[in-house]
Amino acid sequence: MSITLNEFLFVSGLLFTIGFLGVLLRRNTLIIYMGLELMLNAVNLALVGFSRFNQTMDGNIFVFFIITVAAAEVAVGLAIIVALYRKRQTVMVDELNALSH
Amino acid sequence: MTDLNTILLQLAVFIPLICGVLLFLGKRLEMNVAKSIALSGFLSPAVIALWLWSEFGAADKGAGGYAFASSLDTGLQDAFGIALHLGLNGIALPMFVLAGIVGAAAGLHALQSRAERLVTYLQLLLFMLGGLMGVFASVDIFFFYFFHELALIPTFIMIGIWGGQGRRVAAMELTIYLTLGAMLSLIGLIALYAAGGWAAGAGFNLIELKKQLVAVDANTQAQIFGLLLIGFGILVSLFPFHSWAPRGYAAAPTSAAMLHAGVLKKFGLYGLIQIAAPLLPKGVEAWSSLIIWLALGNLVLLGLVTMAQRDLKQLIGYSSVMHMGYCFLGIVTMSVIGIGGAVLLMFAHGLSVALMFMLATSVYNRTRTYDLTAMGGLGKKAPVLAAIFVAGTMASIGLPGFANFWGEFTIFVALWEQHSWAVAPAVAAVVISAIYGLRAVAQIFYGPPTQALSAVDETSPITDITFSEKLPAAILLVALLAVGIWPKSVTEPLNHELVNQVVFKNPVVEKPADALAQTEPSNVSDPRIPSS
Amino acid sequence: MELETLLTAILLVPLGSAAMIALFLRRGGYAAAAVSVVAAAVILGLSLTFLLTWNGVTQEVSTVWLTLGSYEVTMGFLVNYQTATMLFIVAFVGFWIHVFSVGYMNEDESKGRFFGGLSIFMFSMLGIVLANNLIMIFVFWELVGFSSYMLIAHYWDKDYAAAASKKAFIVNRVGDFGFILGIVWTYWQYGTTNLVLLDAQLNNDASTVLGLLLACGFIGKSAQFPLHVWLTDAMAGPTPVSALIHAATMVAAGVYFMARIFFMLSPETQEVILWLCAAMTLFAGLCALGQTDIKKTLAYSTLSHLGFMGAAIGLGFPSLALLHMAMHAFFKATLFLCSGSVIHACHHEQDMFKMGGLWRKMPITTLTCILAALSIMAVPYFAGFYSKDTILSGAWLLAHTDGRYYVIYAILLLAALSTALYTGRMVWVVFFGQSNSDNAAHAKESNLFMTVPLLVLAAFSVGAAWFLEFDVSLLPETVTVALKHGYATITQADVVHHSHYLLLGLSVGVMIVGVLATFFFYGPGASEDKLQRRYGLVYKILHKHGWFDDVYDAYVVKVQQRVADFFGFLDLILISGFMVRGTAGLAGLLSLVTRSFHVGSIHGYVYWFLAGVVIFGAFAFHLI
Amino acid sequence: MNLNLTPFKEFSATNDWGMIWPEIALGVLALTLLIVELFAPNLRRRWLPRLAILGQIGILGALLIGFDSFQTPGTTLFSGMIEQSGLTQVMRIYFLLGSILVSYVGLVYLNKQSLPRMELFHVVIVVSASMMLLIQSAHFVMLFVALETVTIGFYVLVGYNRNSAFSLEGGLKYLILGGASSSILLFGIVMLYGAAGTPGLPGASVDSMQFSQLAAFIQANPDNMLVQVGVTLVLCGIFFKIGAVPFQIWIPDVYQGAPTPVTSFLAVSSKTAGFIVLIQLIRGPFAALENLTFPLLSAVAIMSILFGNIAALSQRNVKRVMGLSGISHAGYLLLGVIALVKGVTWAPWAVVFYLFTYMIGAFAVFAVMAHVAGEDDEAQELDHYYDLFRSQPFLSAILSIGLGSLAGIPPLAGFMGKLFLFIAAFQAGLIPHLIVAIIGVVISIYYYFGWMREIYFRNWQFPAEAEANTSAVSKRLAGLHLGLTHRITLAALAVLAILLGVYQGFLGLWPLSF
Amino acid sequence: MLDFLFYLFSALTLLSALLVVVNRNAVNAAMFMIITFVGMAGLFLLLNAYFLAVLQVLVYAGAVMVLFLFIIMLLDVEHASKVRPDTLTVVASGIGFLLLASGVCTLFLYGGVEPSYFPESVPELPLTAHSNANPLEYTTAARSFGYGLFTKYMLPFQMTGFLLLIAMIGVIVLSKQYTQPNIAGSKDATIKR
Repeated sequence: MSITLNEFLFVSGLLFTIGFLGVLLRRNTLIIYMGLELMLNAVNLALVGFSRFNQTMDGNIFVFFIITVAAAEVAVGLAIIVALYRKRQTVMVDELNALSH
Repeated sequence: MTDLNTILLQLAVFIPLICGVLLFLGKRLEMNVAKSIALSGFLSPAVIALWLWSEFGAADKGAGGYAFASSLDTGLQDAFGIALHLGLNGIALPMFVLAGIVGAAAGLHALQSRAERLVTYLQLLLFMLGGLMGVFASVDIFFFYFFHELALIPTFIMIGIWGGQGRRVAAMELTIYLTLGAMLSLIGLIALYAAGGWAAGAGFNLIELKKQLVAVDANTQAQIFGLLLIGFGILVSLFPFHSWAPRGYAAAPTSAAMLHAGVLKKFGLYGLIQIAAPLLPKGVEAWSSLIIWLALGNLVLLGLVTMAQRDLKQLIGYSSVMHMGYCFLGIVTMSVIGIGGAVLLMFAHGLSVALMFMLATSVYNRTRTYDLTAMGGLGKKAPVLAAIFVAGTMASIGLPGFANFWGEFTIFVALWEQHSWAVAPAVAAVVISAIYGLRAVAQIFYGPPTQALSAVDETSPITDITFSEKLPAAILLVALLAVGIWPKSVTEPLNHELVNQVVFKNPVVEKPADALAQTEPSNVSDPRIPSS
Repeated sequence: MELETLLTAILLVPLGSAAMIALFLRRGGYAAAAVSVVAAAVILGLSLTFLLTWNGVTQEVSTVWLTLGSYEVTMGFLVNYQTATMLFIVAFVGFWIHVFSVGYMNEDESKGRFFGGLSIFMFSMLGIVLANNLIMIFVFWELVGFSSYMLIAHYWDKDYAAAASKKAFIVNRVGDFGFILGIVWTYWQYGTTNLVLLDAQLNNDASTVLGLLLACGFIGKSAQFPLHVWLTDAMAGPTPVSALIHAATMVAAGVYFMARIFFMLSPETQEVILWLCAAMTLFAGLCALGQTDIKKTLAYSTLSHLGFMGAAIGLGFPSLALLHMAMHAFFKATLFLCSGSVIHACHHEQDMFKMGGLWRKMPITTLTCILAALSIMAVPYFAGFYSKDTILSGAWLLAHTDGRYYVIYAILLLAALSTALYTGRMVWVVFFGQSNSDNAAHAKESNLFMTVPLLVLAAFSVGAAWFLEFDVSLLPETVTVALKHGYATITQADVVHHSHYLLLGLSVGVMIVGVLATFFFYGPGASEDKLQRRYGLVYKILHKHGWFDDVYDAYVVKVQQRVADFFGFLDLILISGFMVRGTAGLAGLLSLVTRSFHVGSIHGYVYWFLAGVVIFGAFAFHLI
Repeated sequence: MNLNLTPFKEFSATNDWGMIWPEIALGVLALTLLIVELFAPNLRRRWLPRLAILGQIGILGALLIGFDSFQTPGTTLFSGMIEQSGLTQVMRIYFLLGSILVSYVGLVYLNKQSLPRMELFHVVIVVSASMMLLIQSAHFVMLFVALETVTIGFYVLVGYNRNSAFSLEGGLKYLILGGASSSILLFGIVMLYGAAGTPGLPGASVDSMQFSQLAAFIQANPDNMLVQVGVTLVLCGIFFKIGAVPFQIWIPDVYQGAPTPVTSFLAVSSKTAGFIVLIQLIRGPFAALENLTFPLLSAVAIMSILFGNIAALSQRNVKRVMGLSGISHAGYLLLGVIALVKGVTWAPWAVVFYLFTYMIGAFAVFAVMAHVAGEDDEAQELDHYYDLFRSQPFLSAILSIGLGSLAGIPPLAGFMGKLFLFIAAFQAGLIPHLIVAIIGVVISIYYYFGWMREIYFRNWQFPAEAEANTSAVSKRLAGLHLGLTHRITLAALAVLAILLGVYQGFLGLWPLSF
Repeated sequence: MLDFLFYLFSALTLLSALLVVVNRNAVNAAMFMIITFVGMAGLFLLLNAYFLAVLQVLVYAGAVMVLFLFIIMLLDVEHASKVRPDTLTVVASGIGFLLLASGVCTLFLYGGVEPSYFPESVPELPLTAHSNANPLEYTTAARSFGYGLFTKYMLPFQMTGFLLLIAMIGVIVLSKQYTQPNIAGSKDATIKR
């Protein structure tokens, strides 16, 4: 096919950026968290692309690890968010600033 | 060569520290035991110092003219050439003795002071003393710095717990300011270490560095010396950097003020004389004019500022700051005479300022105030105190017979040889110091007793100076007089050391041949016989 | 006895007694007095043995005191005829004043301090006398100043005493300012401060400025213009102190010093000294007329006579200066002690116009006082005559080479007149007529402790100078040598010889005029100062001696202190305020800024990450 | 089907599990705790903590005894996953010591809270073990996994006090920012992987995430765009870990919210892990990139020193103060790293020494904080320490020594640490950095000694008022009684701080450059 | 054909990702998230990473997003997510987005790295018996993952176990209500500011 590695990387980079945008833009903790997931996925995409391009397995295996870690991270993160919601009845970051200054 | 004296030297440094640690058992021991431990900790350095003083002439000088030398590796010898290298040379000896004497006096004073938590007080004082002995005993410039800091920090806590009014601010300002100075000088010392060729045998060892640094070019010397000058200058309260001193001393408890103003403050000058000047002569030249101006700032401007003080402790603090100017003038000459005078004056000033701070407290205990304008007529109630105070004042304004005079006069002599113009303002400072000194005496002791004083007298009858105050005062006064009457005792080893150090100029004025042969000196007859 | 040890003993005996008193006899009272007097006696004895045994050869012994490189301070003795003279005067007068003090201070409760001070004073004075180099002179010079400070402040619960002592010390320090510079300069100029070596090195090429600098010391110590303000206040001390320090010896030390370093004074220097001192003779003499306090009167007369000595130096006759100093020591000491005895008798009443008619009550005092008065007025064949008139003749002598000296002569002559005036005034008012206060009415003659010294000193003030004309000498021979020379030179000089009677007539006439004038103007036992009543302005000027003190005080309070306060203010504002606290404040401000960054919401923080990534990324892209 | 297993064998040949026995032992200890918790619930309160601590001490002892046997620098294990050297050996001790102290602080903390006990120790131990592996890792996959283990562990620990909204909020902040930072790090790793594996390029390697091979590649073509950006992003990720500007902003909040033991864990071990990884990277793969790393690190170091110290000036909450001062310490440490970049080979030694002194000082402070703190852990104000000297002289002495060591005052350890760093920096010619460092130290005196001022200085003007607003706390402190174990532990810290300050002889067994 | 698929999938991914970010409804965001993952799975397929594609769908779309949705429903934060972000945030994040995006463009499309075509040869099968090739060389077969994980990546693989363990414990700690008799009952933290 005529698609080069660069396109894939570009897509992943853009995905990463969008994820970052989510973190920057949204005030709902859950969606910020989704943004983080997007960033991780962007990394995955780049990895797979490189792996395919470099013809080495490491990239793919790394993706495997990343997915695992991401899952664990989500679990813990959501637990924290829930526990915090129990205390404060909100998930909006700008109401979660008891710790400041 | 570890003969008895070498061990004694080490003991002089470590006994106070050990005693201080022993006192951590404070609550367990009862008061008298603690006090006696502290007493031994305070007195032994003085005794040892005096003994070593007497021994010094005979002792065989090792490398770099250091007697009683000993070296102990603390694990950094190979890596950085840092070792706990103790020893005394002609410059270090007087300061070492000074530290011992003032330490003893301050300790005795502290032992009798009715401070709350006396044990902690003595403990901190002992640490301070140990640090001071170490400063002047160490050949290794790293430990020289190390001991200084060790002595410096207790003052903060002492001011904090036992300090007087305005201590919160004063202590903080003092500590921050001095840390700035210390840090700068630390970098300066590291720069020396670097200039000595990274740990190439030299390391932080002063003797080795002297050999190594001959090669260093003038520009580098000037840079390094600039660092050291400002760093040490802050510690010695050189003119624009003095503001910490008076307020700090005003807030500090007596013994701390005695040790700090008397001895610790000389650290910077000692560093300049023992380290900076011999290693970086070109640097001194490069900075000399600035130093002179700043020193004159100390003498004249701060002299006038001192005149303006109304608070006794502030007055003494400022005057102690002011007199540092002479030492700088002595150093800047880079001649044997000037530096000798500086050391002599450091020794004398250390004793006299300690005495003055002690007496200030004695005055306060009787008048319940430091405000000079509110005092008066104490002499009637406490004649002996008055006499001692007058003696102290006379010493600090350089009356012959007290050691200070020799220091100041010698510095004048040395200064004239190179910077004649600077002598006049310097001597004017002598007049200034006389003015404020005598004014203080008159305001405190002379004249009819004030109402305030009589009021205090009614509530608690004013006694004359007690034995517990008299003893330390006597120690200091005797030392002042002894050296004042027989200055050779200090200058003889000093002279040998300085003459051996080639970097110091030794200006020779051609002495006329002994002309007593010609009969009948003309000054019996009148020369102007009219021509007619 | 070995010379060196002898001199050392002379020097150390008083120090020993002072130390003894200070350590053990603070409350010792008479014991202290005894120790001190015995010390003085020993000094006198040792000095006499020395003076009688000494062969007259200039001798010097010295030992190194302090060595730094090429620079050496030595302590040593230089003995020549000047030394002998001064030594005798100090020891002799000093001893008798000690004795007198025992009587005078008998009801003072702090004798210890007083006599200790006297001993220290003797010590330092002898140090100056014997010193062989400038530095040593300076050392003892300062000590003299200190002991006078102590003794002036003897009544230290009195404000005026406190002020006076402070003033005395500080003004002397101002003089020492020049002195120190002079010494240092001398050291670097000639490579030594040893008098003998200096003398050998300089042959009439002395530098003027240097000489003037050294002269500053003299001006301060001998209270010449402009540093004379302290002397009159110094009368706050007990009268024997005034007698010893501020009449006989200490102030004379300046003159002695000038005579000793005379070879360092270039003609220009002498010129300056001459005019300063000549002016002082007349001015002080007149001011003495403006005083009602007997001691103040004598103080001004001292100023005037120090002027005479200084003038002698300025004229170039150091030995004359020494001569007058010696004689002055005797009669001025006598006068002061008389005043002391009078004051003592009148229960510390010092106003002359409240005394009067004392001659019946205290004859010995009156007699001695009159003798001394005649001597100070330079009645022929009295001691004062030889010294003072010779100075006048000296001026006259020089006037023939240079006309300006006629002015000097005139001034000195008028000064002599003023001497006659104030002395006559004092004698008439105090001793004759009726007593003007019951203090004076109940006065009675003092005890032996005080009268014996009076008699002895009076005798000397009469006959001390006879050795110049006749061969009866009250002084040991070695003492007189240094004094003869100038007198001989001048009286033998034919200029003087021719106009001998003119000169004699002038001075004697002036004296008689003065005495009579005072008799008729004031009248014996006057109860008030006519001058004050009739010519109030003149009196006021003289009384305040030209408002010098006011100028001085104004300077101290208005100028000096304000400058000091100004700098204190600057120090507070600029350095400890702006420089130090300012920096701290800046740090605090920044800290508040940084604190405001921690908004607490995650957004605020993520943007930092963004910034970091963007900036560093840009750097990686080589954009920055 | 039977296939040729030799390739697998040679891959597994280097899987020498014995070489990582300490980590394994820690894992086993953690599991033991779990089992005890499950099957002997009644032992919980008293014995679990002791078991945890004593177990770790045992491991530490074994490690120290067998220390010399580990002196085999540069052994690559697990087919290039980890590489052991003198540095990693020393740091193993460091992390073990750290987790022991954290457990101690945790013990003190848990006694005041109603929280599950075992889990804390469990997680701490696992995290410490993975930190050990993190600093040994010579392969980015290994690095990532270890890093994530640490990070996730910290998510849990920071939010550990689920009864406190502050703790949870801190957890959330750490979670999101940590997630973002690890994504950034990851993206950088990917770029390096991709670049280094590109078949066309010179020095392209098969296993392009392995440090040594990556180093070879970067050596070959240092100004490859991907490499540059990748390295930058990786450094960004590490800056987050060590809390250097501009990735420091989360620190005060998280430190304040987290339970005190966790705060100390973050401040000491986590930071240290970041630094060691940084050193490994600088020495290994990124060695050829001085042009990139030197300016980057310099800027970060200077910013960190200034920001940390200045920001700490106006703080009253001691946990925030510790956090902000930690930033400045990161700045000082970066000086050492920069010196390493500049080719001062012994600089890592200085860094490690400083880290040790920092650990001692910081734990002395945190332990005292844990003792002084009340139930509301996040609200520890300076005022609570007012006049501590009168009520608790022992604690205040320990605290002073800790603070003095952090401030770098002789004769305490911290001073030597600073000295070595400064010497290293001077040797590398970092004069501007040093000037900034001096300014930083001087500023830091204000808040460290300001703390001591609270301890020692009775308020001269309004004692009554000062008494009033701290009466509750001071009452509690007056009642506080320290057991012998506590005293011994604290005293040990203090003695260590002094000992390291005056005598470094026993460090002779460390080679000056690992 | 493949090019078209690439554009399709990437557009799917990016657009839905953007919608995840800008969408104001949390549930919809989660839905779009799932679509993103599916799109990425497609891209994986294009890159011959079949196993990962499956994994992607299973773990992310299947597990993770379900968890998300569950939580969203549980917390019921619909009302909260209605508020639109304030302009400052929008502008700032927009600028940030543009900066990063431009960085990505310059890096991957223009100049940063030169266009590099994928090697055509894609080894389908893992090594068979008697072939001495490197077992870890790149194949598309799932078995290669196994080889790698259990030989070279053994240690990380083992660690992952611990990672999951502490994650699990963490979740328990954070969620389980803990009461202890012999300590005063846990105070409920009210926000003190």
